[in-house]
Amino acid sequence: MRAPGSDKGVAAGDVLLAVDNVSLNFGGVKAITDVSFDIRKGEIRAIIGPNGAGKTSMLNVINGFYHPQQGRITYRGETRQKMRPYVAASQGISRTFQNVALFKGMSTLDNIMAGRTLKMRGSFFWQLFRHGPAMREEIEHRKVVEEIIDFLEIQAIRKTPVGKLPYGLQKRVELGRALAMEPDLLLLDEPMAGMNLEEKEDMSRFIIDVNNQYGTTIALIEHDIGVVMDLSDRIVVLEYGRKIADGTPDQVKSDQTVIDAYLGVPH
Amino acid sequence: MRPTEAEATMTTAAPSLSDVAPAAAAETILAVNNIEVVYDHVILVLKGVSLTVPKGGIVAILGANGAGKTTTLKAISNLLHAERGEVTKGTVEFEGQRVDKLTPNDLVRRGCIQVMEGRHCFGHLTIDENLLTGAFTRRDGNAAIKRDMDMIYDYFPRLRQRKGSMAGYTSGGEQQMCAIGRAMMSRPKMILLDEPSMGLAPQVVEEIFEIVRTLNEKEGVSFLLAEQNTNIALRYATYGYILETGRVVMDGAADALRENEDVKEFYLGVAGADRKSFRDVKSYKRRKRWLA
Amino acid sequence: QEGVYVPLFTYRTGPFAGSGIPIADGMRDYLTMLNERDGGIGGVKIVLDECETGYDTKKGLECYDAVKGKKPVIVNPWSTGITLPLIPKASVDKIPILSMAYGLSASARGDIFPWVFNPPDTYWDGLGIILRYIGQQEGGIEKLKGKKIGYIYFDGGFGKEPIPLFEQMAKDFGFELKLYPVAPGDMQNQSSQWLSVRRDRPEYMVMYGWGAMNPTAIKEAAKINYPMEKFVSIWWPGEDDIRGTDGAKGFKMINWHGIGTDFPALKDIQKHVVDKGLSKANKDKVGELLYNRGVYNSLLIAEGIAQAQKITGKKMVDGADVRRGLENINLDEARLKELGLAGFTGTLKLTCDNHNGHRSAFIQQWDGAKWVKISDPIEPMADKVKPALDAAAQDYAEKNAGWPKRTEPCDKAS
Amino acid sequence: MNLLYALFVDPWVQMGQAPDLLVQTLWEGLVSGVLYALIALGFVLIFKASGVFNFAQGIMVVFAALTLVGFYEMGVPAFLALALAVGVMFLLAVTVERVVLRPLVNQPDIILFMATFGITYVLIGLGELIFGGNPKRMITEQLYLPKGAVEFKILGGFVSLQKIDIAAAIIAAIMIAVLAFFFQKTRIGRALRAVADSHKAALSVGISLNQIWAIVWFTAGIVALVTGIMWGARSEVSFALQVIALKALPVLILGGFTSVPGAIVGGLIIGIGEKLGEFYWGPLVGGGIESWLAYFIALAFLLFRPQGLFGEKIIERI
Amino acid sequence: MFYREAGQYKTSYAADMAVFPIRQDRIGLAVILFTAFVLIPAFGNQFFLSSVMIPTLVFALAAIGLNILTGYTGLISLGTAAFMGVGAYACYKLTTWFPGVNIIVWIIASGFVSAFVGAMFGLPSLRIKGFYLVVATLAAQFFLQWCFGRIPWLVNYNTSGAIEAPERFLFGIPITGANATPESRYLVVLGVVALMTWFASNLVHGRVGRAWMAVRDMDIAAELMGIRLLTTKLLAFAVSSFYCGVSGALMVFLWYGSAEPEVFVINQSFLILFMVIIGGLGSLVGSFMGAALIYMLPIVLRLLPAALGVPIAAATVEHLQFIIVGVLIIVFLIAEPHGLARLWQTGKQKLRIWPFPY
Ligand SMILES: Nc1ncnc2c1ncn2[C@@H]1O[C@H](COP(=O)(O)OP(=O)(O)OP(=O)(O)O)[C@@H](O)[C@H]1O
Ligand SMILES: Nc1ncnc2c1ncn2[C@@H]1O[C@H](COP(=O)(O)OP(=O)(O)OP(=O)(O)O)[C@@H](O)[C@H]1O
Ligand SMILES: [Mg+2]
Ligand SMILES: [Mg+2]
Repeated sequence: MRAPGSDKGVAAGDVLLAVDNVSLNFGGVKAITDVSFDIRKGEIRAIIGPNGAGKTSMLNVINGFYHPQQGRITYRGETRQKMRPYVAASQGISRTFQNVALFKGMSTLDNIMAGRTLKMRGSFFWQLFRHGPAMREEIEHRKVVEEIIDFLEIQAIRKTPVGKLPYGLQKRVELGRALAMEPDLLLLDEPMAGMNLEEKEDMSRFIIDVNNQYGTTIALIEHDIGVVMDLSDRIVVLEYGRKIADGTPDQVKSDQTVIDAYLGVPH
Repeated sequence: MRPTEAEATMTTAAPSLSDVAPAAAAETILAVNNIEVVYDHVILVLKGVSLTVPKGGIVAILGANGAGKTTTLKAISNLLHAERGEVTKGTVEFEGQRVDKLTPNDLVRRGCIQVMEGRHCFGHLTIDENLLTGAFTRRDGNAAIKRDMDMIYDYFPRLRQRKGSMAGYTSGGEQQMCAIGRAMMSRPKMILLDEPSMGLAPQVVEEIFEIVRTLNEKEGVSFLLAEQNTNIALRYATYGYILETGRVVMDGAADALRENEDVKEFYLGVAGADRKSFRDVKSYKRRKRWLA
Repeated sequence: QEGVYVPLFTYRTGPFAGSGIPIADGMRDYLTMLNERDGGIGGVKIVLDECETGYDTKKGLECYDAVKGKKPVIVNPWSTGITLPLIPKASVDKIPILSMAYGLSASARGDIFPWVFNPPDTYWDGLGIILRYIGQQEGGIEKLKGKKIGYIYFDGGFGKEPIPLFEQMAKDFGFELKLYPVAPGDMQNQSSQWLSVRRDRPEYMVMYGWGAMNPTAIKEAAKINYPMEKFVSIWWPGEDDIRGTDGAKGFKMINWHGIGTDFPALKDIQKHVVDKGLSKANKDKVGELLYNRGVYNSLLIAEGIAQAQKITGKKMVDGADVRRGLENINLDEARLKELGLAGFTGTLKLTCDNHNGHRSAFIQQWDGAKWVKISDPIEPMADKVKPALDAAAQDYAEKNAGWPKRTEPCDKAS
Repeated sequence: MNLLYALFVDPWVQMGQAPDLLVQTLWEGLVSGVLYALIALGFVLIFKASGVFNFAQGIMVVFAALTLVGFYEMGVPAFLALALAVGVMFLLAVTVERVVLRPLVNQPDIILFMATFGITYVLIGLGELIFGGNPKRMITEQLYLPKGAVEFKILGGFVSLQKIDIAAAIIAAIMIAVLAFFFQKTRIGRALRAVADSHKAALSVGISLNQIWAIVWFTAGIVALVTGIMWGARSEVSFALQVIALKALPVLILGGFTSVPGAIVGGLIIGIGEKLGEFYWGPLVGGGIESWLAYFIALAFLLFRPQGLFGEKIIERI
Repeated sequence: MFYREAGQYKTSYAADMAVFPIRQDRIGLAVILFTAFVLIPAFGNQFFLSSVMIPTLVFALAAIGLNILTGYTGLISLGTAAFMGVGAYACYKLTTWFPGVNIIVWIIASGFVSAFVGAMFGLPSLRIKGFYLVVATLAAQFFLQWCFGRIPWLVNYNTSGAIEAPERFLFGIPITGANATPESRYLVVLGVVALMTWFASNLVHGRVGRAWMAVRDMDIAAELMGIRLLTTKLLAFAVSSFYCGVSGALMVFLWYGSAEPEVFVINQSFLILFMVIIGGLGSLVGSFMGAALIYMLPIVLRLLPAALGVPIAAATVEHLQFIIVGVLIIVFLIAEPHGLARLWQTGKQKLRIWPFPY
């Protein structure tokens, strides 16, 4: 995989994505109220907060699944009122989901290959024959996918339908699918829920490696405070849809409002 | 994954860390005897699992992804049928009676209910209605049901705020609370909890386990929980079983398990006294397995 | 067993079973009677074989392929939808098709369709007869000028077939034609059509209906107080379609054969078939309109075989022989009498060119309990029908480029 | 220009000129709407309780009516025949639950849909085998259902209402009210909705699917019987009736698969819409548009409300 | 034991991505093709060819079409028969306009007409989902059927309102019309179906197929991954209708020989849907199995009593046949809800681990 972003005029440390004064409500429910924060190029940015704080909704706003009533989103210097899912995807935002959203009927390989759809250009005509250009393209992308599979150590389940995999592996496949899009910005929604320690460690390593090796910017939602504190560069804390804190792990850890609202005990 | 040398030194029999089997200590409410489970007629998942839950006890099943925790719980609550799985060997006894041929409905009536992994709230029903369906098997009148509803809302204030919204729209954590609350509404003698902590904020996790403890102490409800969060599970449970690829590989009192070096290293993540940072995990670290 | 093989396509199941069952019974019982009474035709047993089509073209074709191997001497598709695909096959497989008063009207032209027979009338003839009758009622066909005639029809091939001719006649006689199609799925749901009738107030209503469409139409007509004497149908409604319907009294339809069992042949059916328990029909259904329609159909089959035996001198005739036999059918009074069917129906003579006969038919009326014949035989409008028929036949042959010229020689009438 | 006139002006002029016909059209639309709604109601019941799209509802209507008339023709007194028919529907419900639904619990909707097709085949075969395929007359008088019509001379013409139609409307209204109440307000009703949502979760909270399904299929059987009587009285009891059951589909979709009131409102919209359409606009294209108009009406509504008028909102969350 | 891939190593991605990576499967396919192209026409009797094989193949093709839409893309359609009708009528118009052009060309071309119409009716699929989408396809079913009956231009103003397949030749041999032998018709149908199955198999195994399945399994996630829902769904509608259209043209020209609008009724749509479900959603092999089962079973049941010499009336056979087919459908579903294709796979799985039970 290439290092994304390098050719797009965004240097490390620059703001890759900024959310300004975003508000989102569903009927009476205020999911997000006037939240602003930014994500810098190359960092791991965590979003934490109690259940129902609006974290998932925030990710949904960022990649265009929810459309905020108010506020603006600036991505790679371009400011919009809202994202469109297709635009977000084609401009390098990919994600994983809180409740695994894999394509259940397909194998691991196909799931990750599906992540490459945006990169595939082959004509419909050659697809019919599965020869010539279509086959060449298929093999080329297969190589990339195999790289990801090796990276995530899921070789053994390559051909297994994902619906039958245990939860932890499904999460891993989902990460693989997101990586296949070669994202600039990777949104991870509770990637470690339902995993035991060992698997969390594996997952952490993957996240760090992705961040280090490919320079991918990561936004991470996670309830395991240990993981969040260890991995992230900066943390936003939401509560009832509002931002209550924003800063480095150390700052957030000792912030009394955060302790009251979320952590419960100092970590 | 390759087996490590450590595996070679392990005996095939499951080592028991405590000499007292839990059943001996108190009356048994649930006994699972050597069950084997097959999915789709061909996939063998449980290869002979036995466990017991004493009346009024909290027992944890621990183990990696895919070890068969969920399958064990479903085998007990008879929900396997709905997934084309079946118990091909062994028995399950609840309060001394065999229950493996009953329907889930019968089991709930007898006081054993499962909270399924992954929430499974009724998306099109409101939180309120979700809780009410939990009381489906109850016959003790609306007043009692009302009282219990209030109790659950007291346990989960977040739910009270969202009581009128359709469960499908609530956040992951809210759904988890709803699922647990719903099970409590049936006033069970025993709850099978599958991954209660998944997706919950840390202090809610603590709260839930506190609730488990309260119910256990005040109302005498027994618990069998499958949990990935070994740390907290072993703090609240009295006894634990460790499952690996469909077999019990170790069991013992919770304290004993907590002190076991292997458990410490692989499930609790404590090397010596200190917790290590997730940043320091080395990529060559491979798991030691008890059994192939 | 040995004998001439006569498959009967029937539909005792499906949405049209109501009409299919009595027809099937009538067909079967008459031929069974011949077997029982006379030992078959000309001393050869008739081997009967029912094939159930459910009025479904797919199954009909399957039936055809299934019986084809057993050398049938004739095929009765009993559905226009099944008849159409069989027409081109007939000449190739040398199996004559008898589509009695249904099917492709143009196939009346024996010179173009040597293997297809549709006596005694086409749907166009039926229309001519109905209009003549209406003309009589009004005191002359020219009195139709300025009148309004409504046409309610099954919105499929059968119901649509008369429309071009109808329109032609409307122009010729100066009446206004109103169309009320009934979709196959809406047979039992005709209120909008009859509302429109109520709005348009046509002086007469003509109906080409089938299956459940008939009773529903009669009920709906009664509902809007349409005068039943002005409601005339083609020949398909049976007693079951109308019996017990309030306000149905006065309803009229065309028919060309007798009802009841007051004919020696039908008596024989009762004696040799029904009483012996060989019939599937309920005793009281024997002799009803559609049952006798089935009998008429079988009369043609039997006569075709008999004539074939006579021409060829063979006892075991085949399809090609029976085709010739059918072209020589001549049911005159004497022959009908001989067959025990005197007065059962009008005479019928088929020839090489004329595979239909275009015979006269009469009008009968429902008196609240039974059908009553109320008119003399009425001739179809040959002058109007003939050109249309010729054009249609020509058209068919042209559109199906390579349609074979008739090569079958013509037997001189014996 | 002419076309525009015929499309947009003329129909209204006609309505104004003959208001009695308009009223009559509306009434006919109402009646067929009610009858569609009755069929749709059977679908809704089962869909709500098991998430099963019951293809067999149409044939159940025929089968129920056929049993009733069949028993009567065998010499059983009318009301005893009615009771027997109810009994048969009960038997059917229990059998279906036992033999079909129980082994197929928690399977995808489409599989259950397919299974109901199997049921349809069995019912067609059984019905014809036992009672024969020939159409039968509904025993309207014997069941003391009203006959004849009431006519009003109003609006410079007359409007005639069939008494049987009025009865159908009343019975349908009562049935729908009862069922709506049952679903929204009772314990079983709530359980039904829960089952429709997720078999697995319903099982886990101890809802007895078996019992629920038997109840619901039986209820749907009763609805089918009522429907069969009403439709049968309009024309006859024959297997052709199953074709008309298809008309319940747009009604169902328009109203929302899971809504009892939706069935009736959908029925009325479709019934009235298609009668008006056929009566006033149909002649422009040669009539017969009734066969597809209903689907387009439903489609038009769906474009604005994808879950139907009263359907549960399709939850899209991730 | 007999079915093991052990020892068969793939050395390239291309080999691994082959549709039949296992040797036994490839041999099996060769045997099937040999049987279909050589043995059956050589030894099958006329009834078998024209009333069993041709219809089954025609329906299998339609089932593949519907499977692309329903099985692969997750959009339920009840308009299959109407799209088949579009193909049939288009083919009729085309071949009567330009009788000189080979009929095979027109059969394929009519697929494009059908694809266009299908895509039109697929437009609402962006907004309407699940069972609700059925209404759009139902609208297509009834509206198109009405058009077939109502637009005389479509039938070249034939008075019968039906279309007749005129005689057409391939390599000088008649393949349509009454003079076409069952053998020649069968081979043409088989050729077209085999070729199109190959295309379908290529499609579903490649990028396009993955996009379809992604939309089926989780449309929201697919959208967030940059798969355009509308284009993907419309493409599925178009390709599906293309297959149905060709199948309809084959049906009228090489099987029925003529057709009225009533041929393309909704019951046929249902029938094909059931073939797809019974065969296995999302499986091409399943489409064949489903078509074979649903179409052949009644024929076998109907012929059985006569073959066994049981004297039983045709109508009773029909009734019993309804009951038996119904019961068998339910039995099959209970045995394997994912269809015959899955049953077959499980069977293979068992063979692989034989003689052990798991
Ligand atoms: N589509 C929607 N319709 C209605 N309410 C919604 C919708 N999406 C989210 N909400 C509400 O918005 C609030 C925030 O939800 P969100 O899923 O963002 O929470 P979260 O922070 O991800 O919580 P958790 O940690 O439990 O996953 C919740 O109260 C939820 O019920
Ligand atoms: N319906 C099913 N069909 C086939 N295999 C299944 C099915 N459900 C589970 N399995 C398999 O059974 C094994 C045990 O799964 P189970 O869900 O019991 O694990 P678990 O210990 O609960 O894991 P997790 O921690 O991920 O929840 C897994 O390998 C899984 O792939
Ligand atoms: Mg969330
Ligand atoms: Mg689990």
